[in-house]
Amino acid sequence: MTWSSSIRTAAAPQTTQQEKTAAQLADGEEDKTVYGELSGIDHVKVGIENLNLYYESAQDSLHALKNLTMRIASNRITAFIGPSGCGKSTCLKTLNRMNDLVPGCRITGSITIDGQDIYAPDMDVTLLRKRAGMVFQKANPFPMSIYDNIAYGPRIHGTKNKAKLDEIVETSLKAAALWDEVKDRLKKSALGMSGGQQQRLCIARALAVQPEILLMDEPTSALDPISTLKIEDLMDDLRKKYTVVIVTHNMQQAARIADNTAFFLMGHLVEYTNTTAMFNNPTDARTERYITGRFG
Amino acid sequence: MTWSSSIRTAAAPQTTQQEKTAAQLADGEEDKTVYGELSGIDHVKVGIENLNLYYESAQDSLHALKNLTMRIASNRITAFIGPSGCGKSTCLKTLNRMNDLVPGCRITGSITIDGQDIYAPDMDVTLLRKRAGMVFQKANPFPMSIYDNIAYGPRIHGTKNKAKLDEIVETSLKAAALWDEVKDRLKKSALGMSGGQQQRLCIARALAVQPEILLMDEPTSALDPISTLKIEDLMDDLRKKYTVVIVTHNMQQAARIADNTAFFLMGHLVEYTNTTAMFNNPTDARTERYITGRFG
Amino acid sequence: APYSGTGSGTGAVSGTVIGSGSSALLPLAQNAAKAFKAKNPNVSVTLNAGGSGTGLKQVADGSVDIGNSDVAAAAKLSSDRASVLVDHKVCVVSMATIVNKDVGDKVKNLTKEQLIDIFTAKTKNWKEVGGPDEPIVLMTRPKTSGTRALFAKYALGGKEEASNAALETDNSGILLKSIEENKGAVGYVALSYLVGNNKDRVSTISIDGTAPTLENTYNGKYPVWGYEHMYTKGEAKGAVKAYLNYIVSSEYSGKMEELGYGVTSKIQSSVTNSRNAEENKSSK
Amino acid sequence: MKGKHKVRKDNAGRIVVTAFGIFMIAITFAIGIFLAYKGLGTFTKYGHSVGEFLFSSHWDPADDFTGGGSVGAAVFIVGSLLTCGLALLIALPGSIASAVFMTEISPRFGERVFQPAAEIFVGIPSVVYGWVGMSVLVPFIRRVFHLQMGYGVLTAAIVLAIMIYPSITTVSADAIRGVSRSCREASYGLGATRWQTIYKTVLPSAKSGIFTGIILGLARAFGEALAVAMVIGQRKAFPVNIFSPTTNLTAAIAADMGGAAEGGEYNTALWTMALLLLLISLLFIFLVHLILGKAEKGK
Amino acid sequence: MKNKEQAQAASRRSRTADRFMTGVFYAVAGFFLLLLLAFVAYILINGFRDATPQMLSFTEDGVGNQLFNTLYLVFLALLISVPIGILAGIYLAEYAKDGPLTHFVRICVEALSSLPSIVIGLFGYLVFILMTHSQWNLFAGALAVSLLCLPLITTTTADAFRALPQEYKEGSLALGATHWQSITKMLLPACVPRIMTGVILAAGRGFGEAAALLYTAGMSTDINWSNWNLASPTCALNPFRPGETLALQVWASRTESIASNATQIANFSSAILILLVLLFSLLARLLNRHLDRKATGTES
Amino acid sequence: MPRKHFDQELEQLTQRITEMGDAIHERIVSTIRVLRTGDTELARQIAGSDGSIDHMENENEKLCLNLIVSQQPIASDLRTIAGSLKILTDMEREADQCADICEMVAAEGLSDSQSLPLSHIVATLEKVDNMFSGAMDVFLSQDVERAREICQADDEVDALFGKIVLEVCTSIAQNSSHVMRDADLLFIIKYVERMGDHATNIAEWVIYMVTGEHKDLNKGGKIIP
Amino acid sequence: MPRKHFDQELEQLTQRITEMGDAIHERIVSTIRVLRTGDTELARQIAGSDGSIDHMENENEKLCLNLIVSQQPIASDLRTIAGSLKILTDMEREADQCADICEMVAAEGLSDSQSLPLSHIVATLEKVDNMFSGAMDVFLSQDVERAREICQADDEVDALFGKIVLEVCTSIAQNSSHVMRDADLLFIIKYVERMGDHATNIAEWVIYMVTGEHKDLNKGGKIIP
Ligand SMILES: Nc1ncnc2c1ncn2[C@@H]1O[C@H](COP(=O)(O)OP(=O)(O)OP(=O)(O)O)[C@@H](O)[C@H]1O
Ligand SMILES: Nc1ncnc2c1ncn2[C@@H]1O[C@H](COP(=O)(O)OP(=O)(O)OP(=O)(O)O)[C@@H](O)[C@H]1O
Ligand SMILES: [Mg+2]
Ligand SMILES: [Mg+2]
Ligand SMILES: O=P([O-])([O-])[O-]
Repeated sequence: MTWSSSIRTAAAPQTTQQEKTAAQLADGEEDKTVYGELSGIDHVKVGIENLNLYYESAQDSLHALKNLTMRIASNRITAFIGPSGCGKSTCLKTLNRMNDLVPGCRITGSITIDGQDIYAPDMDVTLLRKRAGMVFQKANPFPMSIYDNIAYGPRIHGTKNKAKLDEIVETSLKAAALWDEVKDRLKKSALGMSGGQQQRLCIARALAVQPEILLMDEPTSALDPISTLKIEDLMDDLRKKYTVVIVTHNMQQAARIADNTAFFLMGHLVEYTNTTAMFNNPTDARTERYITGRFG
Repeated sequence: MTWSSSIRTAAAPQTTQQEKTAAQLADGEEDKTVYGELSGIDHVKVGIENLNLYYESAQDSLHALKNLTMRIASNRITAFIGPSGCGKSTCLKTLNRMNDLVPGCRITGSITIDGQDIYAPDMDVTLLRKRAGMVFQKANPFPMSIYDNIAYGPRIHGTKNKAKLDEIVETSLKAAALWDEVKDRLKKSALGMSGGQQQRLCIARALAVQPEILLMDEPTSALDPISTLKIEDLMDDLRKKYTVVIVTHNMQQAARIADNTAFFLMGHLVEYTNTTAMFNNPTDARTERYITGRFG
Repeated sequence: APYSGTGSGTGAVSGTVIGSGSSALLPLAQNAAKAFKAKNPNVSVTLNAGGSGTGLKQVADGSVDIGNSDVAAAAKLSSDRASVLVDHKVCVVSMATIVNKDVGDKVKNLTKEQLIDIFTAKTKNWKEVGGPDEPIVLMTRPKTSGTRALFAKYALGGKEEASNAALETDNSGILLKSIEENKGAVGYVALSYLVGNNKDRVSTISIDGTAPTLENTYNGKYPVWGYEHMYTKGEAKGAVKAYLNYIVSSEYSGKMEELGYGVTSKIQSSVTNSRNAEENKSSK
Repeated sequence: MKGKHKVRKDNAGRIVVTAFGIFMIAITFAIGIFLAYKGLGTFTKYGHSVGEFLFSSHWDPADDFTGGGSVGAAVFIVGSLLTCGLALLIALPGSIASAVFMTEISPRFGERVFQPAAEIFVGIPSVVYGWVGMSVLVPFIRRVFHLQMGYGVLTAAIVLAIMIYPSITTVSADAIRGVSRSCREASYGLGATRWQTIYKTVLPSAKSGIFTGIILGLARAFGEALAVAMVIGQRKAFPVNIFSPTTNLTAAIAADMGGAAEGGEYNTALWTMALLLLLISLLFIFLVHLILGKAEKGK
Repeated sequence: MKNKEQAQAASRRSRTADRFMTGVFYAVAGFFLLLLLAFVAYILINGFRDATPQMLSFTEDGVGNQLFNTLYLVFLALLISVPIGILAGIYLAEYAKDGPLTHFVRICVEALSSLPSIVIGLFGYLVFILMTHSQWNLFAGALAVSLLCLPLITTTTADAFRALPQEYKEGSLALGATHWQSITKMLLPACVPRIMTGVILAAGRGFGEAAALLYTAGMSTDINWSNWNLASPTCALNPFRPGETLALQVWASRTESIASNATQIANFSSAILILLVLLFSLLARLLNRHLDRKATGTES
Repeated sequence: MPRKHFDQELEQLTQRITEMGDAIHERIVSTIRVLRTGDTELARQIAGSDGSIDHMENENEKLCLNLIVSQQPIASDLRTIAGSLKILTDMEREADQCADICEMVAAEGLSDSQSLPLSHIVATLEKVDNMFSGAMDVFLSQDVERAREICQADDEVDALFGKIVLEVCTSIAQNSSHVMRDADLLFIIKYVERMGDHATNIAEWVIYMVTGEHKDLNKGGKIIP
Repeated sequence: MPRKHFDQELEQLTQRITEMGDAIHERIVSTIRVLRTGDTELARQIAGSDGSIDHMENENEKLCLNLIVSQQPIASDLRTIAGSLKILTDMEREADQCADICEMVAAEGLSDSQSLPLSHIVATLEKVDNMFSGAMDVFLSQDVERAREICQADDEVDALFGKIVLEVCTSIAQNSSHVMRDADLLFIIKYVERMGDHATNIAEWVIYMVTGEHKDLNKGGKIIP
């Protein structure tokens, strides 16, 4: 017990659990998930059932996701939080099968989107990724013009018509709250934009293929506070049309924008509940210790 | 006026200032600094008088610091905050003349440490940098062993004695709260350490030359929350022996650890006061807008 | 070889002629080609160096029309491959012993024995043969060179040159330059490299009192010479034949001598016969 | 079915590209096999031992198909090693100093003037190097050291040094540039002078890159033929000092390959030399990998 | 206080060393720069001093034909090696799994690039001339030179692909692009500037190459500029004709030629070659800067 | 326009508090009616429905805490939220006192609805109602000057309190037959006085929200006139 | 050991609040003495030194706000701080009421220090003091069970309140000559009752700090027994 002051020590209900280290807790018998009340869960978009994921290499095998079961509500923002290496990004990537790209990555269990098994053999992965767009930690605009960045996806998926593309570009940029800032320089390279603009461009690019789900892996962790706030404001709008899943290291960010929050620890889903409950009164002692910054 | 809700609009005393944009405010007549009460200012370590700094190149000249006057208290933590590009890092670098390395960087005004003009022609820059150690945003351990990283500075400054070096390494690592974690692998490469450990190593390395001042440029912005908290705890200890100046983007961090805080905007020092006043009740409207995240 | 010409003689031929081989013969072949082409603009003549071995092999393989060689085909090819080749002894070349000017001023003549001693590195200083007090610097050609083979055979009486004491030079051009620039240097080149300005860059040495000139070659006094061969696979035809004919024609012989090559037909028959007999003997 | 079409294209792309990847192996193999086929004759057809080829200095192969000569190539091998070693010794300090100059001392000048200059150095045909070496350097050496001739190991080494200097310089400069800015800042921040920063931090960090440059430079020096042939003197004897003429592998190949009877002992022995060059190349590659592998492991 | 004095003494020592070494660096760098300058100046002055306009002519007496051959040969070599090199580079960077095969391909590419050009020349002679039963020809020379360029282009391409941030590819795949689409539509265009540089460097290598051409491209040239029949051996554009390049010509006139102005011609050709190299180097820089600006959007 | 969302949430908080203020104002008005008419039915109703205000307070407190968790408020934002948190307590107390008053009326009835002290109490409560409404206005407008005036107004209430206590005591002294009811009157006027204090507190917190300074501008409890 | 500093600061906050609690407890004890002895000197002293508690409250509030600004507290941390913020108000009110009681005593003296109601008031105040001390203990120990017990204890105080009011009224009815002083007694017992309420509030906030649930466990102001 490393952290507690005398008040904390006395906090009655958690006392016994706090006595264990995180590792003991995670590996021990206590690997059942605490599920709380979830916002909007009567419309399930994504269903994860008994998901196990292993990273296997010649030398060893890492059990990166352990028996994960969760349902993600439609038109809600779901946040994944947890310490570094706990499997947040891994879990996020399973949702559009970006993990297919990782050699030695093996999966058991099932994931469904709108009830359809996305790991079924006849699943078209490119179409899946169109449905579940992704935004990464580091803004990754392509080294081409702003216009071409947005038009990239639609073109890949067969849209050739110039007028159509123009329209998509405008709509997407507007949806990403970027149109006004860039409408006069669509033909300029996207690399000349500021960090925050680049990240919004990436969001616009993801929107341009008309996804249903937006997966975001720490989309603001490389940005300054003001840009971060702009993107959070944007996400708040996106919730109306999309199901958003976001990985974040920033507890306050999760608290600000997410409807539901999932806490991961060493591959386990420890607690999954609505955000208010998570941050005001988490059930699991490990969750509490993590979100109050007393881990490690 | 972009941000305000009806309550905010009515907030009487600031109304007129809020009407102007940040740029107008920064460039306009209103470039006088608001100085508040400063903690520990009866012992001045660093004095900056009418400092102007220009980055000059063939094409143009940038006035990066504008008529800066401030005194930095001894054995206190002083935080520099402000939006990206406002000149925080530039100002920090002037304190140990790291800006000498930037071609085309020109300075007027004076900076004194313990009353001694550090820009005097006979100033020994290497000794100055020994007195004012620096820690950077991204941990930058040398690609050598942990031991050699720490011993680098003392060796540079002429310490050859092995026993002496051993002692310095141990003391510095202990001071940086790293000794217990690495004492068994001093000969291992420093690159194998975690990000947070690397940053503490860099702090230990800076301490090894027995500086009087520690300059830190966003030392935790690349770290996860737990590592950040560890380093903040460490800084709290350092205050006892060193004068610390830290640049940070994280308002809460400044609030947590700094005794005094300076707010920069477009090269101006807008407000400089003790941290409590800064974050509870800043005087300048621009400061308020910045720290409450309503800029831009 | 791509061949599209008909007829013989001058004027009407067209087609291609491709040759390769001896580097010593190349300048002549090129010069002749230029003159030949002036008359037969529809013929394309391309010539390459590569060495006698290469030339012989390629012509035997059929990849070129003409294989130029400093030595007889039998020396470099198995006898069955050599037997299908037809020899055209287009000219003769004489090898001159040359020395740096500073030696040449004092030493104009060497006996064959002296020459042998020098090239086998027994004699090491010019003063031993009446020259200045300077170490002798041997410059030779590679062992595979036809020039070297001829020189060794007729100037050195078949004695092996001291390779390990000599500087070897890939090419005559460079050898000439080396001799010119190095005091005490001695070596050998074909007379063809000693025409025009080149004559004055080095000094030639007489052997046993005979100067290396074309006259002395024609009349048999100067023994260090050999035929230059142009081999064809089977009898030459068309443009190739026209080209070969042109080289040995009297029309071209003046030009040939200007270039420092000897005209085969000018050699006294006694000399020719004895040389032929010798070659036949050695090739067997 | 747009998707299926895409997948088919995807597969086709992969197959084509893989084919060309394998094509690279094929070429290298073809060259290797061809050299082995030509070069191993010395040992198989003409019955010489590898030891003789490598360690004997008696070089007198017969220029015919019966053999019976000797194929000791030690002189050539030693000549190659010596000239390359010396060239490296000459070029290396200059290269590293120049690399440091163009990255640390005057990066702007380095980028604007030095880098293009080095590129031009690389682009100059080796024949030109050889010719200039012969016309300028040889007389120069002769005069300065009061020699009878200027040909020799030193001359060849200098020409080679000038030839490999730009490669080592550019690769080293790249390696030095690759050392993160933060490393330098850290050193300066501790009060180190520029020189201390360079030799205590920058150069050690760039070590593996510089080694790579050295080895690539060496490989180029080993393979260089025409320029060396013009200035080394090509005397088939071990050099007694750095001014003595000697010869090397590439010079021998360039000089005699054309004249030697195809398939004869002499010719085959020359091919064996070519094979040896290939093997030496492979050895260098192996070394580079070893160094880089180690450097990576260090991280 | 003793400590302080010590520190000051140490600092004085290291500053002296610093100043000294800075001097050394300036000296060495200056020396090599002067050397290059002298080298280039020597060649240019030597080359143009005795030059006559006739030397540029497209006849036997000029080097025009050789110049043309050089450019044509390099063009052909690039035509062959660029696509292959790029494809092989893509394979290495994008498809090769981290296994023995990939390692092997990589070693092969590197071995190829460090192979002495004379060995390449001999190989070319055997395979492109003897085994095809053809004669010296430009195309064989181009093939030999392309063998030299191939590893260069392959590695530049692979390096360029690897240097692209992983995020580009992830971004593209996450939009539902296939791997191949990502390569052709995004990664390859993004690599163009760097590949360009590689190609131009390879071209520079082609210009100066002689040893590999000795036995492949042939050492004579015979062009009839009024003949445009591609099949004709004197047609300039027929790649299956022998074609002496500038570098080869320098080699030949230095070694074998008995022509009286051989040296001048060689000097002149050398000068032209150096100019070519300069020109290409300049071109590469300009092009690169332009493409870079376009890509990073720094162009106003 | 960053923090749009936060600004919306802050506005929402203000609005909810204002709504709660309106509800409380209504209860004060009703309480005045009760005191005027002695309507025990209405009194019972008010006393019984205090829970709804408690619930509002609870919800708004949660909102404040959520904003702190999620928005990391600083400076004026934090003062707004912290001030709101404090104001909520005082508001709740206002409603509480109304309920208490009504409860007493409901239990015991009013001694004499036309008595002088009672009419004075009603007048005082009207004054307090004005103070409270004013404080809520000030909360919206963040007008520091008016807030200060409101704090001053409490002096009058305190003075009235003293006066009324005297009146009641005098009336008891004259006629001690309805001591229990008169004691109720004493408690009621005490409650009313406290209500004035709470209104003052609200105004003080508004001043804190704007200026960052929190001073007791009218120390409660000066019950001695 | 991350958040060492934060934990220290939290501990410091707890300690300061505990100190403030001790100071208030002292005042309650003194107030009891005043009620027992009618010592007007002591009463004046207590009434006059209320500022020091106000100052403590102010400082501790600032500390809480600073912690919110700097530490971004979440979950239990935030509950600790928010709870402390609320508890501070109640604590300050405890001290206030003491001051008010003493002020009255100082101004008017005690009617009859041996009277039955007064001794009952003292007994009630002692109970309230127990509740308060208990609440402060519970704040330290975070013992939810005990906190609940304390909330229950307020019922007794309410009962006593009703009883004492009856006693006072009876006494007035019997002898209305000291109406003013008796009215003071009424106010005093009202204050004491409120002090019980505030102690209850503190305990409730402690429960909130631990469990995150804030329920009115003993609605104050049930003045009707
Ligand atoms: N490609 C991979 N191969 C092998 N192991 C991997 C791979 N990617 C991730 N892992 C391991 O899987 C675990 C979970 O990784 P993941 O990236 O999902 O963590 P995370 O929660 O997103 O952490 P972070 O906050 O640092 O991004 C880690 O232990 C990591 O080392
Ligand atoms: N080396 C340089 N040359 C020219 N301009 C520079 C240089 N370094 C910084 N600047 C400019 O000076 C201004 C101040 O830069 P500085 O790095 O001090 O900002 P900062 O406040 O530290 O910003 P950040 O939070 O992004 O680190 C910026 O406009 C920047 O573009
Ligand atoms: Mg991650
Ligand atoms: Mg009052
Ligand atoms: O809440 P109070 O009893 O102090 O008004």
